[in-house]
Amino acid sequence: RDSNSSADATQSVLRIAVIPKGTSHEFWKSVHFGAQKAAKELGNVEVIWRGPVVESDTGSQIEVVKDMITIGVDGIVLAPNQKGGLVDPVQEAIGEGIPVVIFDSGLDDGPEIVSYVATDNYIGGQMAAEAMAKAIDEKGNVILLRYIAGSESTEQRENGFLDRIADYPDITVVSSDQYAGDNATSAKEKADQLLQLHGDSLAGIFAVCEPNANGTLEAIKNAGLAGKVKFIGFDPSDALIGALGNGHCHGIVLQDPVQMGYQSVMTIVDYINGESAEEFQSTGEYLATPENMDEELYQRLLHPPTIE
Amino acid sequence: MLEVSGIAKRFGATVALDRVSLAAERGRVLALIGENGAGKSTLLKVLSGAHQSDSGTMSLDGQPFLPHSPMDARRRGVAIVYQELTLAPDLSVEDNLLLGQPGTGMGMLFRSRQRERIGEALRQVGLPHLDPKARTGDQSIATQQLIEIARALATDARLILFDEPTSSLPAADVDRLFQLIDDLRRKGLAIIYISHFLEEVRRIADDYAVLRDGHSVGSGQLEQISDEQIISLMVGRDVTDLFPTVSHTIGDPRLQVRKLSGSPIPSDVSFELRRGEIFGLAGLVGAGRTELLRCLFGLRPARDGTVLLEGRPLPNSVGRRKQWGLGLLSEDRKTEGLAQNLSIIENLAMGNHGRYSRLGWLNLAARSRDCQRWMRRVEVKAENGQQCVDELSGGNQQKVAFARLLAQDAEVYLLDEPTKGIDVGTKSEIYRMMGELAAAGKTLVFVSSYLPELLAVCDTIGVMARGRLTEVRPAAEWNEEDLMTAAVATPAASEETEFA
Amino acid sequence: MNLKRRLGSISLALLNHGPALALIAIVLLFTIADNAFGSGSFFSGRNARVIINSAALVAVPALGMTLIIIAGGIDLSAGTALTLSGTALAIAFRDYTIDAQAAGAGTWIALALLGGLGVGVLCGLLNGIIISVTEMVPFIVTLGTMTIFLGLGQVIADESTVYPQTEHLPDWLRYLCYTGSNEERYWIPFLPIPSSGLIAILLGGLVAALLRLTVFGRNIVAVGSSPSTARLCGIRVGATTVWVYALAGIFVAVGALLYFANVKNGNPSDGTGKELEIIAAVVLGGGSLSGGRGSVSGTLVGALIIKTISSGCTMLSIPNTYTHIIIGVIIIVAVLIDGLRNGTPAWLFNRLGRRAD
Amino acid sequence: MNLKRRLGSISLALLNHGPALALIAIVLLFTIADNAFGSGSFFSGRNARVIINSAALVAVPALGMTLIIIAGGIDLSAGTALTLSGTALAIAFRDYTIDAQAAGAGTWIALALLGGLGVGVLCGLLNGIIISVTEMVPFIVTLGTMTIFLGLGQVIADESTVYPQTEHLPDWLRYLCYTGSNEERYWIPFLPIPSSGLIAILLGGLVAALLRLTVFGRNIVAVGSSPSTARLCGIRVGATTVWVYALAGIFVAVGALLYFANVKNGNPSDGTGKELEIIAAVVLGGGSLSGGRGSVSGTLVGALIIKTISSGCTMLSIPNTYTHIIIGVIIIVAVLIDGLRNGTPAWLFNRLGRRAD
Ligand SMILES: Nc1ncnc2c1ncn2[C@@H]1O[C@H](COP(=O)(O)OP(=O)(O)OP(=O)(O)O)[C@@H](O)[C@H]1O
Ligand SMILES: Nc1ncnc2c1ncn2[C@@H]1O[C@H](COP(=O)(O)OP(=O)(O)OP(=O)(O)O)[C@@H](O)[C@H]1O
Ligand SMILES: [Mg+2]
Ligand SMILES: [Mg+2]
Repeated sequence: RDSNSSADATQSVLRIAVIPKGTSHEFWKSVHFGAQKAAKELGNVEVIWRGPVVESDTGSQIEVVKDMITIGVDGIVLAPNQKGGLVDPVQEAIGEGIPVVIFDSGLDDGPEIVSYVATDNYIGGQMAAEAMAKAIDEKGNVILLRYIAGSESTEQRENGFLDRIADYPDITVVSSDQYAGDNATSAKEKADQLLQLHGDSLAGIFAVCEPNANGTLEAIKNAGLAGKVKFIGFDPSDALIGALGNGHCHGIVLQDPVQMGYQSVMTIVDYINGESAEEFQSTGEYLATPENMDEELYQRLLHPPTIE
Repeated sequence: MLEVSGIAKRFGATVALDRVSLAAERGRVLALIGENGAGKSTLLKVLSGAHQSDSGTMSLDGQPFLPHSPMDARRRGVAIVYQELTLAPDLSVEDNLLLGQPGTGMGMLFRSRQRERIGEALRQVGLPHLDPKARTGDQSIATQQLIEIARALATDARLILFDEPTSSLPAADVDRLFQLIDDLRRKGLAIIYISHFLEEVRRIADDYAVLRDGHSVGSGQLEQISDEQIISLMVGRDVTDLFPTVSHTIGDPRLQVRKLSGSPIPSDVSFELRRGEIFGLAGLVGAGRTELLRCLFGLRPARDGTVLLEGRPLPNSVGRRKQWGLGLLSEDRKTEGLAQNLSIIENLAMGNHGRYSRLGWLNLAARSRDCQRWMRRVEVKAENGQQCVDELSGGNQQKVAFARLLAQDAEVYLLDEPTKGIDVGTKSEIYRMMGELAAAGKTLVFVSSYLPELLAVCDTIGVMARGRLTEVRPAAEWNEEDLMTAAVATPAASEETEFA
Repeated sequence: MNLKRRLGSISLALLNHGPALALIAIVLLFTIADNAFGSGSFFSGRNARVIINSAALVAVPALGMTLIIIAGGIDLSAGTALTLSGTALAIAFRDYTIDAQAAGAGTWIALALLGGLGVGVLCGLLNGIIISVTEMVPFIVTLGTMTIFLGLGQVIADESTVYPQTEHLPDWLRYLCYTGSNEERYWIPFLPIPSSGLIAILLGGLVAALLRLTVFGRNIVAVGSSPSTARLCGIRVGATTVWVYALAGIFVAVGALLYFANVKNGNPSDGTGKELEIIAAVVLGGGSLSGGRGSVSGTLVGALIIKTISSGCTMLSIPNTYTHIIIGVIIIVAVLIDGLRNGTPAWLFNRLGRRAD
Repeated sequence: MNLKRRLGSISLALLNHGPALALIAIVLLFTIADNAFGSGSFFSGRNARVIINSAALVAVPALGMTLIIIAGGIDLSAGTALTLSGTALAIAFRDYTIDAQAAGAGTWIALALLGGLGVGVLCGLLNGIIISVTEMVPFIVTLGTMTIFLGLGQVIADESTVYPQTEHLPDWLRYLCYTGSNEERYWIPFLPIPSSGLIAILLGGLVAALLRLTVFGRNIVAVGSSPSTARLCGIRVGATTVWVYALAGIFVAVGALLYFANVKNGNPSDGTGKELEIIAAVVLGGGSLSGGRGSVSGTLVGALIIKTISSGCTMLSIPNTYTHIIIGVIIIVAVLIDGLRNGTPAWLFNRLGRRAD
C-alpha cells in the first residue's frame, strides 16, 4: 500500500492523490513510479494512488475524485477520462482548497488548475505519420486503426496522424473508421478483417495505442505480412519491442510516463509550498525505430521502470 | 342459454374437438363426461376464450358468442375454474381473487372496498380463516384449488365452468362445493361441470353430455340414463368392474415408522407396513397426508422419529431412499410431478436412466422401447412418445407420472392422489395394477380423498387429522361415515404437541 | 409512546429487510476498518452524500429494471439506452438551447429536456413493442437493441464525446448531483442530501405505490409470476409488457438526466457494462430473474450496497485488484446472509432443525 | 442413391435448424452486398478461416455455457475466468517453461498447460460449489466470482499485460489460431481449417454426445427443465450443478488456451464483457435462459452468426457506428425468423390460421 495514513504520522506529511485514467495498463504503472520517485525525493510526501480500472469509466473516476476530497488530501494530480466530465469535481476540489494538477489528458477550460503536464498526443500522432511515410517511402495504402469512440488522447493521435499523412500526396488512407476496441482479442479480430480486405495492396498500418498494437501485430503475423506491411505503434509493450527488434514493427511513438508522474507531483508540491508553475508542461514525445532503439534514452523509454 | 354447435379445434395433427354440439340451460347443471383426452377441457377453454375454435358457432343468450380472449368471455359473464391451477404464486390470496378484474377508480386497487367480497368468497368455499394477505404459492394444493373456485365465484358470472374442481378436494369440501353449486343453480346461473366421478355427477347435475375422441356421442337428462350406459358411451365398450381386486397376501413387516414428526406436521406418527399391503390414508385437507409422504421420501426434513425399512434406518437423501426402493407420486403434477416442457419419454425415463445405460451411456433404442411399453400399459393418449407433456390432457399427464413410478420398479410406493383426474375406465385399470403390485409383494401407501376407492382397494386404512395419524383399522372395519367422523375428530393429544 | 412503538416497528422492519441488514453490516465493517487503518473519513456526512449520489445514478434506472424483472423480463439495453438518452440531452444543450440566464430560456430548457428524455422513453417503448409483438425472449431483443442504441448514440454524437455549452445549463440541473459543502445548492435548504438521491427516493416511492396500490402494478406481478395464468385471467400480457418497458424507459431517461448532470457530457459508449450494475442492484435487492419477485426498497438498498463497498475500498486505499475481490466476496456474502434469514440453504436448516431437538 | 438420400436428409435437417438457416441467409446477404458494393473478398476461403477462428474463440466457452444454461443456470464469470486462466498460461510461458526446442520441453509445456487450464477448471468448480452449497441464484454468485476472477487475474498479472517468452511456445500452440495461407501450419495437412475451429467442432461433438447419450446429460436437461421434478426422481440436483459448472470450467480453460494462442498475451481485464457475447451465442442458438433448452449445433452456429456479421460489415467498409446498428438488427431478425418457423408469435399464426379457413 502506498498510503500509510497512520494517525501518528507527522503533521507535515503532504498527502497527494494521484488519479490515473485507469489502472490496468503498464503506462500508468510507470506514471505511478514517477510519482513515487518524486515523493521519495521530497521526503514528506505520501502518494495516494487510485483510479478506475478501465479507462472509459468516467463515473468511477468522478467518485474517486470526490472520495479524495472527502479524505481531505492536500493536492490532487489527475488524468481526466473526459475533458468535460471532470470539470465539476475539479471545481469542487478547488473550492475545498485542494489544488489540482492535470496530466496526460486535457481538461475543459474553467477550473483554475495549477498546471497541465502531458505529452502532446497530436504531435505524437504526427510523428507516427512521419515515421509511417518514411517506412513506406512516402507512397502506398495505409490503415489507421482507431481505439474506442470518445477517447480523448487517442482521438488526438488519430487526428494528428490523419492531418500529417495528408501532406503526402502518394499515401492513401484506405480505412480510418474502424475501432479496435479496448482489448487485444477484438483488436486482432478487427485487424484480421481489415488485412483480409486491404492486405494485398497494403503498405502500412498504424495502431494508436498499446492494446491495439498487440492485436494488430498478431494479425499481421497471422496473415504472413510481417515485415511486408509496415507497422507503427504507440506506447511500448514487450511484444512490440520484440517486433521492433526483428523487423516486424517499424516505429513506436513513445511518451515519458515516469517524467509525467514525477513532474506532476513536483509541480503540485511546489505550488503548495508557494511557487507558481507553467500553465502547460510537455514531457516530450519520442520515436523509437529499429535503428535508435538501442540508445540509452530509448531503452529507458521502451522499458520504463514501473511500480512494484 | 348457451348453444354450441359444430365446434372444432385442432392442435397440429391432433383433433381435440370435432363438430361438438351441446346446450346449457339457465338454472341447470350440465355434466360434461368423457375419457381422458376426449376434449372436455379444450371445449371449456374455447368457451372461456383461452382457445379459439377453428370452426363452429356458439351463442350465449341468443347473441353470437365467439370470445377472442379470456377477458372477452369474462365480460360476457362466463367464469371458469381450470383443471390446472391458474394462480399467480407470488401474489397474495386477495390479489389472486381480484386478478383480471378492473380496479375501482382510475386503476387503483382499493382492496379495503373489496375485502367484504373477498371474505365472502373465501367463506363460501370454506376458507374463512385464510389470511387474504398470505402468499398464494405457500398454500397447499387443495387450498389453492378452493381459492381458484372462490375467484370464479367472486365475479358476477351467468355461466360458470368447472373443470374437475374436486379432483384434489376431500369429501367435506366437495359437499360444501355442491351446496354452493346448488345455490348458484337456484339463482338461475348455468353451470357446466366436468368430473370423472359419476356419483358426483348424479348428485349435482341435471343434464349430461358425453364426449369421445372429440365427438359428441350423447346428451340428455341424467335421470334417463344409467351409469353403465354412460360409461359405455364414454369408452365405447362396457366396463364391468369399477373396483377390480387382485387377491394378494400380506407378508412380513417391511416399513416401520416410529414417532415421525416434521416441522410442524406430521406430528408423532407411528405405523407399520407389510409386504403386499395397500395402506390407505384418509383425512381432510391440510391433515398432513402429503407432508407425511414427503417426510417418508425425504423431500421434507423430519424433525424427529425414525423410519426403518427392512429393519434398517433410511438414509437421508431422496436419491438414496429411491435406491432403497421408495418411490413417490406427487399430488402436484403440474410443477413437481412432471417436467412440463419435456417429452413423454423424457419424463418417463427421468431418474430411471440407470436401466437403459452402461457406464453412464444410454441405449436410446432400449429406452424408447421401454417407455412405449409403459405408455401402452397405462394407455396414454398421445401422438407419440416425443410429444411434450404439457400438450397432454390432465388425465393423461397423471398417467405418465404414474407410469414413471411403475417403471422405477419400487418396493414401497407412496401414492399421493394417484387417480386424480383419471377417467373411470383407466381408474379401474390402475386399481388392478395396484393390486398386482401388492400381489408381487410390494408395499403401497395410497393417499386419497375419494373414500370409495380407499375402501375398495386398501387392506388397511388410517385416518389423519391435524398432522396426526389418529386411527388405523383394517379396511373391512371402516365405512364412509366412520372415516368422515374420524377425519373431523380433533386428536386428543393435539394440545400437548402444540407446546412440545 | 406511540412514537416509541413506531420506532420499534421500524427497526423490526429493518431486521426483516435482508438487503438493509446487509448494508448496515457493510457500513459498520468499513467504519471500523476505516477508523483503524484508514483516514477515518468513511463515516462522514460528505462521504454519505457522495455514496448516495453515485447510488442514485444506478438506482433510478434500476427502479425501471425492477419493474421489468418483476414482470419476468430483462433489459440489457438499459445501459446504452441511458447513455443514448444522455447524449441526446448533451446535444440539445450544445446546439438547441439558449443561455440559461436569457429571457425565455425556461421554455427552451423544457424542450431540450423533453427531447432528451423522450429518447429514453422511446427506447423503452421500442423494446416493449418488439418483445410483445414478436414474442421473442427479452434477453435477445434487448441484446439487439443494446448494440442498436450504442450505434445510434455514436451516430448522433459523431463517434465522440458531446460537450454541452455550460452557459446553457440552468443551475438546478448543474447541481443535480452536487455533493459539496455549499448547502445552498441542495434542494432542501440546509439539509444536504444530493438532489439525485431525493429523486431516487421520490421515484422509489412512486414505483412502490404503483406496485402495491394499482391494478397495473398487480398485473405486472401476475405477468411475471405466471404469464399463462395472467393470460387466462384476462390480463393483456402483451400490453402490460409494452407498458412496463415504456415505463422503465422513463426511469432510464431520468437516469440519463442524472448521468448528464453528473458528468456534464454525453458519451454513448459510457453505457456499455452499466446494464449489469443496474441488474445487480435489483437482484441484490431480492429481485428474481425468473419473475414475480423484486422490491423497490431492496433495489434502492442494492444500489447503495454496491456503491458503499466501492467507496469503502477507496477510503481504505485498497488497490483496485483487491477491491474487485472484496466486492465479489461481499456481494456473495450479502446475498448469502439474506438467504440465511429466509431459511436458505435448505440442507443447513434441515440439519440444524434435527440437531435442535 | 444412398448418398443422394443422405444429402437430402442433411438439407432437410438444415431447413429445420433455425439458426443455421439464419446463418445461411446472413452469408448470402453479405456475399451479394459485398460483390455489389465491396471488394468481393467476403466469400473467400481465407475470410471463412478468419471467421471460423474468431467464432471458435467464442464457441468453445459457449459450449460450457450451453451446458450451464440447459441446466437452468448462468455464468457471468465466464469472461473473466477465461482471461484469468489465459493470464495464468501466459505467466507459465513467461516464467516456468524452457525453450520449446530444448530437450525435455514437452514435460514443461505439459505442466504449464495443466497449470493454466487447471485455473479455469477451478473457477468453474468454485462457481458450482458455491451455487449448490449456498443454494443462491447463479446470477448473483457468478456476478460475484466475475469480479473476484478479474481481481485475481490482476493480482497475478500485476495489473498489466503478461507477455510470454515467444521461444517458449511450441509451434502447435503458436499456430492454433493460424488462418494464413501456409497450409503446412494446419492440423489436417492441406485442408486449411483453423485448428481452433477443429477443436470447437470436436468439443461440440463431445458435448452433443454427452447431452444425448449419457445419463448425466439427460440429468442436466431434467434439472434445468424442472428442478423439483428432478429431485422427485432422485436426481442429485446439487451434485449435477457442481459437475456442470466444473465441466464448463474445462471449456473456459480450453477457450483460454485459444485466447492465449490468438493474441499471445494475457490480460485479465480483456474478459470483461466477453460473458455477454458467450451467452448471446447460446441464446442465438436456441438456448433458453429459463433452462431445459439449448443445443450444441445452435451454439456453434450462434457464434458463427455473431462473427460473420461483424466480418461482413468490415468487408463492406461500413463504419463501426452503423455496424453496431446492423448487428443489433440482424440478431433480432435472425431470432425472429427462427421463431416464425416454430409458430411464434402466436397471434400471427392464430390470425393466419383463422384466415385459412
Ligand atoms: N396445447 C395443446 N397442444 C396439442 N395438443 C393438445 C393441447 N391441448 C390439448 N391437446 C390435446 O387435445 C386432446 C384433448 O385434450 P383435453 O385436455 O381437452 O382432454 P380432457 O377431455 O380434458 O381430458 P382429461 O380428462 O384428461 O382432462 C388431447 O389429445 C390432448 O393431447
Ligand atoms: N409449502 C408450505 N408452506 C407452509 N405450509 C404448508 C406448505 N404446504 C402445506 N402446508 C400446510 O400444511 C398443512 C397440510 O398440507 P396438505 O393440505 O398438503 O395436507 P394433506 O393432508 O395432504 O391434504 P390434501 O392432500 O388433501 O391437500 C396445511 O395446513 C398446509 O397449509
Ligand atoms: Mg381435462
Ligand atoms: Mg395432499
